[in-house]
Amino acid sequence: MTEMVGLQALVASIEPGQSVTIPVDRAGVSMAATAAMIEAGLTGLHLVCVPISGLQADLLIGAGVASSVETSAVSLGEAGGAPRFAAAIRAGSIRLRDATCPAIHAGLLAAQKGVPFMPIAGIVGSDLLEVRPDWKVIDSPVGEPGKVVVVPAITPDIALFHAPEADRFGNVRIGRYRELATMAYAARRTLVTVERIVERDLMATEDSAAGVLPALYVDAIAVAENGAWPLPLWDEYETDGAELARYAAMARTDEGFRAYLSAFLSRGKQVA
Amino acid sequence: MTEMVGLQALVASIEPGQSVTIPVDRAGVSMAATAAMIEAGLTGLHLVCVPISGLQADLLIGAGVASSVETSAVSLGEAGGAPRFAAAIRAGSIRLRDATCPAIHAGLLAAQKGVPFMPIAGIVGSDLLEVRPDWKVIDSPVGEPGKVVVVPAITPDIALFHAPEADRFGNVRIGRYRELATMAYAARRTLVTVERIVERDLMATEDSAAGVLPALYVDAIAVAENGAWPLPLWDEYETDGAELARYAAMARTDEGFRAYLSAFLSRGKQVA
Amino acid sequence: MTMQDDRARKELLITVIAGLLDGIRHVAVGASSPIPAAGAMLLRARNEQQGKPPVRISILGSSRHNFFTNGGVELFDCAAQGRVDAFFLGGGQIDGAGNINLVGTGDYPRMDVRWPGSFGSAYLYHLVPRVILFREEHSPRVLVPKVDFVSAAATTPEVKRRGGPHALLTNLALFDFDRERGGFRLRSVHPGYSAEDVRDRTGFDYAMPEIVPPTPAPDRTTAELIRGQIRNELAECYPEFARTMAAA
Amino acid sequence: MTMQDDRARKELLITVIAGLLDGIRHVAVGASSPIPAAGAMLLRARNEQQGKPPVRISILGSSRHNFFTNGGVELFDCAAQGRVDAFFLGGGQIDGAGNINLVGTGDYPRMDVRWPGSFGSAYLYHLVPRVILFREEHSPRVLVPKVDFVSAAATTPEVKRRGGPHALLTNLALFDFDRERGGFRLRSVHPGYSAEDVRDRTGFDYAMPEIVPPTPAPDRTTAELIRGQIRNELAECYPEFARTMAAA
Repeated sequence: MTEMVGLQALVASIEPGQSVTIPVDRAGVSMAATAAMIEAGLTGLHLVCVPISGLQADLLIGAGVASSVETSAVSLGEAGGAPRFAAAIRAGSIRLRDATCPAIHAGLLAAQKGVPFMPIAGIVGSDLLEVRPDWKVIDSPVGEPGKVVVVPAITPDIALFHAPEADRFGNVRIGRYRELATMAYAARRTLVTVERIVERDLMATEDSAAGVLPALYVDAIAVAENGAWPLPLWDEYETDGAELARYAAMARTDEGFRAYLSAFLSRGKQVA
Repeated sequence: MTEMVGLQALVASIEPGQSVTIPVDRAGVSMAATAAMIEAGLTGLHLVCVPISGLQADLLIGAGVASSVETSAVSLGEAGGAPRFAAAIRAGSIRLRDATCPAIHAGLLAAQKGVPFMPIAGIVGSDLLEVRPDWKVIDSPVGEPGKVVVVPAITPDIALFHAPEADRFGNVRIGRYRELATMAYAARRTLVTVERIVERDLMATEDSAAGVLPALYVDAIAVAENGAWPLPLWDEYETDGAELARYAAMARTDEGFRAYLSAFLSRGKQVA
Repeated sequence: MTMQDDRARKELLITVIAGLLDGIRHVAVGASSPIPAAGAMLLRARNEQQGKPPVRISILGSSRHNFFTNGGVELFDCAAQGRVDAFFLGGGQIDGAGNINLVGTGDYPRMDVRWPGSFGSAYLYHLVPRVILFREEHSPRVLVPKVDFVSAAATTPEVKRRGGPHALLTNLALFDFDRERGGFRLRSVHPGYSAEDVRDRTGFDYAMPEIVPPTPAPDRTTAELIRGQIRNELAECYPEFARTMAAA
Repeated sequence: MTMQDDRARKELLITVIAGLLDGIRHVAVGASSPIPAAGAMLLRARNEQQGKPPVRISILGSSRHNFFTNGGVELFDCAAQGRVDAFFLGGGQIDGAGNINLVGTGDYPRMDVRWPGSFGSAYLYHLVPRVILFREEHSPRVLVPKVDFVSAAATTPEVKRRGGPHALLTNLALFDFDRERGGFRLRSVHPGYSAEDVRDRTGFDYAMPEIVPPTPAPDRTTAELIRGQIRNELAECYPEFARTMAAA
């Protein structure tokens, strides 16, 4: 059953070295838990970005929490490239598994279905096949002869995201962001931060239930108001573009990044 | 773009010999279109039941509309076995592709993903592998050595179902019955009957959009009030158990079935 | 069978099922399986009373007792993820190796008797750790030496699997399934029947203890729970069945 | 470049893109691609005016212009189903064989310059019939003989595919892509530039006609449509960009 916990307790259940899957910026990123993870001094995490990441991955890489990343891109979007990601690549200080968006979805889907691999269209001819020896090209075992790429299942230890609301049974409202459900299905444990806990049962009507990740898949929930900031949360708030630009500018240097991080963390503490 | 048409026009776009995928009883069966298909004298259809069927398949088999069926079961549920299905099996008058529920979902998923096949857990040891030579057992190309069953993609010509409502843009409310979306993704064309057309935009809010099949996948919609009767429609009406029991009793003989069918079709005409 | 006998039979089966489910966290039950559902509800009620971990019951096809939001495939995915601990399967035929047949008798495809089909059995038998074979009729035509069609195989040494048969419960007896040996072992015989009755009416071979104990009837607390809380809970999903459970 | 020149440049690109999209029914556009989006909107507006089939534009990451309800994977599934007719890709490097590089320059993995990553390119290039390569910078560092890393390959005779490059549009010129030959052919050069400018600033070889025509500038009706209806439509999703499109 789903536990209702504080933010510290939520991230305390993540162990060094575990794999953590996180969503794309617009789908509900738990920046509140990101701050708590950095604060807790977690190390050696392997991030699985669904299918790309921005500020969250850049902060976790820069702060030394993540030492390994599977992603189709890391970018701050309109604010430009991801500076700590690029620096870590140059320094060779992270292990990168370059991917392409649908391959990450496919890997999680394999875990959701309990199969060792998932076939995927396209990709043939890409150098990604050179740098991802875990991806294979096979002859299709059915139908017309032809080559098909297969990717292995991705079973993250943890799925972590932020959503507008959960009910007291542990059901979480995810709207159309069904990748959040895919992440939870695939992961061993799912941790969620939310803006608020609502009194009504989110599963009560067919319409509201359609946009819900059932409690069955949710291990723990912590309330974190404004918990995606400075990233957006659908139906709630927009991207804080000025803050992202400020980050992009400061994080160009390691010192600037440290200064940003320190302010970011103390802001988190004041809020909590 | 989605066309709004009458029931006759809706089924007139189905050609003899095409494959038609239909949902399980509780997920929104278009009995109205079923009557119209029988009325139109369609023949040679291949049904793909997602993942099982009841009255709909039994009627289409008994009326000679369907000559081939892929299904994990045909049953009238509490009303007992499916009499025309059983009679057709005994007579050898339909071609049956016996399946197991998740294999039908997997075949449609392969079509949704544009891949020739989908791996699936379990099944090994079942005689289904003997009677389905199109299902293969392969050595997993990734991870630990082991056998995995793969099933070919199922790309139906038509997906056909009934839903409570559509908006005037062609978006259809499917609630939690996401197999209806899977059917539409996989099929070349999707035909839907609905209880009513609503004036509001079903995609307008995140909550209502979460339970919507977008117009992008919907080729034509016809209004058919009470269009799932005597099967149930979620949030709208329950199974008419007495009618199902009446069918089960009458359809034991070919004459009884003809009598039932004649009354069923004239009822449909009165309603339309 | 008198109505009172029939009620006693159902209460016994419900009690046995609750015992077979002990320790599970999530059980899925078919839409037309009131006795398995009642057994699961009995376990849930007991765990609540005793402060033990909660039990989640998914009743397929019910919208009220439906914890799923991803359509009909979610039960199967959920089982593949290891999130379904127990499930019930029946079978037109069940053989001594634990294989089940939901397809029919005679030669495929134009079979002498055709049943609805395999449903999800070929898949779930591999994936759900505790599959309880539940078939009320205990006769040589159901419990056969070898099924005519294997809808789902009980043991498959050629692949790794977490799922398979856990027990077989009928109107006469309870058998355990031994996955190593790939066969059943008689655990107990229900009140009113003897080990010889079971032998006579079982078409397959099975192991048995030297002394076959009787299946324990529900104690008074359990019977009261079934006749009260469980019957009320059942009435929501299985109104017809709940009526047959009313005191005679 | 003056503001007026910049507006003319944008209007030209928008007009060319509308032409390249002619005949499509569904085009997907990235969240930060205002010029491609404007080109698609121009086609949609024209088709409406001329009673031609409607054009559906999916703007990724927008909730208002989002026709999808199945999460981030739906665009990719939709493309695999053949329901996306056109898409835009850029590239830190684009080579003469039409291959694109979104990963970086130098030796992988510790590259000299690292870009964000391949996004969905390796997949969509195979599946979307009309992929328009759109990169405003036209220079030898972008248009290279051979990319350092193939994020997505333009032609792969070893597999069947419906997708691939259709054209390459830059600030200087428009190229068609010949899938048989696996290379580009210069179609036209934008006003203000010559075929020699294009030759000088292109790092790869390409075919060209004997006489290279100028890219037609938008006619008056088109320019008015862009400055009116299209600018208003753009303002919803790309407010910053719409401001730069205002009359100088």
